[in-house]
Amino acid sequence: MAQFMPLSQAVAENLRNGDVAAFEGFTHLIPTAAAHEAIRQGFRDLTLVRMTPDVVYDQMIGMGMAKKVIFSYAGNPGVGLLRRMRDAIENGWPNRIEVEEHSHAAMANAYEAGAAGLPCAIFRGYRGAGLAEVNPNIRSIVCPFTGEKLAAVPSVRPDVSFVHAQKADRKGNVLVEGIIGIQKEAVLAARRAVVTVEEVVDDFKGLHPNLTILPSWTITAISVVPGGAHPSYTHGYYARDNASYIEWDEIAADRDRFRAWMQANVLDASPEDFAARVASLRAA
Amino acid sequence: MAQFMPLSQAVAENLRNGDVAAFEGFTHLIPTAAAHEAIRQGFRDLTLVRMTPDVVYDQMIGMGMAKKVIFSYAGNPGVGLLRRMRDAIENGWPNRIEVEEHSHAAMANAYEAGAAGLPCAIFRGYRGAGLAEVNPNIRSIVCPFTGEKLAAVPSVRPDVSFVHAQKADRKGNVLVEGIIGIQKEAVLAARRAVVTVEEVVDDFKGLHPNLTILPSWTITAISVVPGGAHPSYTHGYYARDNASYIEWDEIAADRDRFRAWMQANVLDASPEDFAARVASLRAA
Amino acid sequence: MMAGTENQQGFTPNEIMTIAASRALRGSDVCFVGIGAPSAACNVARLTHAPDITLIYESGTIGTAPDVLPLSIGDGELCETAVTTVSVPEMFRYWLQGGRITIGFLGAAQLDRFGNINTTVIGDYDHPKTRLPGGGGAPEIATSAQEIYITMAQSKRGMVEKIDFFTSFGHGTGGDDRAKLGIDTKGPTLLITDLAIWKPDPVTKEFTVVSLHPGVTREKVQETCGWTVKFADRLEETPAPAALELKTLRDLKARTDAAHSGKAAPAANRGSKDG
Amino acid sequence: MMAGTENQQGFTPNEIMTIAASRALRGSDVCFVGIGAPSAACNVARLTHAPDITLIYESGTIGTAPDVLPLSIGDGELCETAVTTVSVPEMFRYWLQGGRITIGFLGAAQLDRFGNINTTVIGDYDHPKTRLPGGGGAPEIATSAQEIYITMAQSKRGMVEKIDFFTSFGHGTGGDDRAKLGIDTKGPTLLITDLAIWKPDPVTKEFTVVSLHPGVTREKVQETCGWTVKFADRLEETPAPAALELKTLRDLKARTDAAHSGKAAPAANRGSKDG
Repeated sequence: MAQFMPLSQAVAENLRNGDVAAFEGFTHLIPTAAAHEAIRQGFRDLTLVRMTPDVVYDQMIGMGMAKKVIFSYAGNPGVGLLRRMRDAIENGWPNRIEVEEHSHAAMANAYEAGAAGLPCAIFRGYRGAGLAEVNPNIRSIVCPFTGEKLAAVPSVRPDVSFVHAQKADRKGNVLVEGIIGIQKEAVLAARRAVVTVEEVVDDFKGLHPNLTILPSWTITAISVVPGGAHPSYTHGYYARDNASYIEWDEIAADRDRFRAWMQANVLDASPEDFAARVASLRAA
Repeated sequence: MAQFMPLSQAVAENLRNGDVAAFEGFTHLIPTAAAHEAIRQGFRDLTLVRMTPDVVYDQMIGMGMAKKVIFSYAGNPGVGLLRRMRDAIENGWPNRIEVEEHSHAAMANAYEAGAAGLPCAIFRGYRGAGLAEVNPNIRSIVCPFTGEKLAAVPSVRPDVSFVHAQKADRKGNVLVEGIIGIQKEAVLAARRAVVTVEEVVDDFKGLHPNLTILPSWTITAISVVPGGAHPSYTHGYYARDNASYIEWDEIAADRDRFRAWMQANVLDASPEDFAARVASLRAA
Repeated sequence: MMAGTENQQGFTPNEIMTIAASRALRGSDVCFVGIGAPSAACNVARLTHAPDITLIYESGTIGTAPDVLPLSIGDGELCETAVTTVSVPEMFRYWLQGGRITIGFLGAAQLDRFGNINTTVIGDYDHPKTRLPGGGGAPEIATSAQEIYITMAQSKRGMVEKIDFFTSFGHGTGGDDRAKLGIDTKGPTLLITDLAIWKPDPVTKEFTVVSLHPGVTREKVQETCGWTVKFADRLEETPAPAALELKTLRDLKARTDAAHSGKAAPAANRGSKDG
Repeated sequence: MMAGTENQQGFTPNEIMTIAASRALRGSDVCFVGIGAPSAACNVARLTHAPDITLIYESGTIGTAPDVLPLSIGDGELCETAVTTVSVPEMFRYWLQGGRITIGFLGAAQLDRFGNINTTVIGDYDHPKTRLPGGGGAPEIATSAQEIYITMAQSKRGMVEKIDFFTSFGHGTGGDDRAKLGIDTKGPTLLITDLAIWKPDPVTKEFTVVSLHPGVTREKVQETCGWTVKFADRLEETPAPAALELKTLRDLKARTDAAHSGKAAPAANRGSKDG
């Protein structure tokens, strides 16, 4: 049954050094506030899983928290490359990181299989693709009916997943809507799940029956953090801060500028600061 | 792109003798009107696929249309057995039928794999189960990462699927809501898909973005048949006719009574008759 | 049939069976519910001592709280009152196979002493004497739910030495048969009949009577069972239904009968009729 | 960069590339759209000759009709205007792998003459000179979409004799390499650059220039390409952008620039804010 608690407590109780951790969100609903709290608490040796390790993983990698990254697209969406992640891979700064690279189809299937309690996922993929040669976790099975060779990848089963969502009700059920991405699978595949939400409402009465709702008993902790997805967005609450994504390209280009920005905007900040960051992005 | 047409035409153009056909609906939204139209048109040698071959398959089997049934639960929900299907299996009346029997988990996964374009589905199932010994389409694969043996079944890819849904918009997009069952997978897994709907609305503007909508280009034909799921129900339109399910148990108990009922209520009837059958079941 | 006959103590065998099953459930349980006695038991638990219990029906309805018992596992009432309603593939993949069900309820046409269940055929599979509905969700409920509770009315036809078909696996031939097949869930841990409460022996896994319902004798249990019954050394008596339990169950059944006999109006619409 | 410079004829190389790509699309197409030129081309097609075209972005948005071009594949505008928005696993399983995409658009950091694409690394995979974003959806788009259209600005760095990494498979070493791998989709059937339109030779599958954009010479195409370019016997000239095409593209870009430079207000809510 989900417990409501401050984000600092939720992160402290559910993330550990050495964990396999997923901070998921497919462009929409990225759990930035949770990632920043993890940065403030200084966790180390994390295996960071994410289909699209964008700005928040660039920040966590740049702060030296990652031992390994499992991913399928490492870009700043619509802007360019991830300069801190590049620096770690190309130059070992601030530390070398291990890379396990997949395609989106593989990662999506791997999360799905994790949520489904399976050890692996099968799909028609990686045909002629170079990743199959460099990633030993890309294997295959043979269909016992047609003889077709299908790709197989291990399921993703994080120790802990962090996601951001629109809202919770008082019982701790959580609603995710809009571009729902891989949020549900990330929560159900994980041993522990921490959800940040924009707000808490009394109940979900009157909601359409087929919406994506995570029952309270699938979630470990819920923290209310208005604006907690910034510079990503929360459908129905505030828009994507595209200017921040563009700006990040410059900040991350230089190690010192990156460190200074992290000090001012993350280490010396708190979850409460997110509300102000999205104030001008809210619908009139 | 879906074409709107009368049900008689939709069935005539999309069902053929010898087809693998699915009339799907998990208790809710059963495409009874489409099944009755198929009975009137007298198709033969069908392989009928369905998780829960309830009253409509009892009727089609009793009318001698089935060569084979692929299923996972052959009961009259909440009432008892399917007496016409039993008569065919136990006594070969009106003809012997071949049976390919699975569990719900297997059928659900098989439809899912069909929609996903895969030749087979894998899942953790059939452990210690007798079906694995009598159904040669229950096989296994070994997880290439953990060595675990997992069950494998061939995907379901019907020649044609029939489903019932709440409504279409003028472009032919279709909304399914409530207990959505396996409807989406049945449509996406099939070569051709025929959908009966309660009504057509101008557009779907204002609908929540995450509802189950089948785009027009995934559907072959749409026919407007108010009440077309009776004695099953359509969430938001009319309730389940539980009395009819209970009554069916008596009708199907006797071959002559069954034939007489089919003559009066199916062979001598038309899709237009369904509206009156649900009139008293509609919300006040 | 005896199940409908009220005994001297003011409750029927079916009622004590249902109420005994409801008592075995806790508020933290996530139950995969079948139609009939399991559905009644789960809802009595929800309406009495376990208001926070989570009820899941295989039609995709999660966290339902029906006011009347469903006739089918896909009645509209289940969807109307659910926390959320998912597709059937998702139900079997994420929720059952994902290991999220604590208690799976199963019934049986034939049951053996090790909790193996047949609901497929009486007689030979290829030439059955009686073709039963088949397994539905049961083969995977039996192995994916953390524990299995079985409810059934006792009879020599139903409780047999050897079942005709292994629809769903209980404890096999007993002992550690489940572990040998790589199954890491507990399997049948409780059998509640109209006469008694049974639990598997910790070692042999044979179902053993641990509690007789009020007024039931050892002889009556044996007469209605096709195998030689083992009784626990310390045999208890099942507490009679409390007034609240009985009233809750009977009110539920009365509401259910009223709703299913007439042509009930559909529940309030939560869909997109006006969209 | 030349892409932004308007030439004497009143349009930029990037504009003719985008418009030429838009012309290749039909109303019956179901396009898996990437960000950048593909997104612009698909939306110009939708706003001009192919209003019924279906645009799908891998974030799960199906049948979108954005008023401004998205900066990311998951912009809110895509969801707001979509027929439906599904989960990412469903997108890759039912819609891409399910064979429902007619045209997949891909870009390339490095491209070879057989349509093989690298967006993963420059240099060695384990010790890269430049770590690029990686494949994302591309490895499966390349093999599951019925046809692949590639758009890119020409350069000797980008169009190379040998790519450093096979992110997504085109025609391999040419000929029937796809069939040999059991791939039954067509692969790259069109390459549209800022200078020319290329199609694979029917037998060798080597990309061959079939049409030069207005004012472009064979020499210019060769100068900006890292392999020896083959030209079709009958070399055509790409028709210059029509006024409507150019206006549609420029209006779209202007709306996009306005929306992304400022802090745009969120689009109208279709969620459950008040639920």
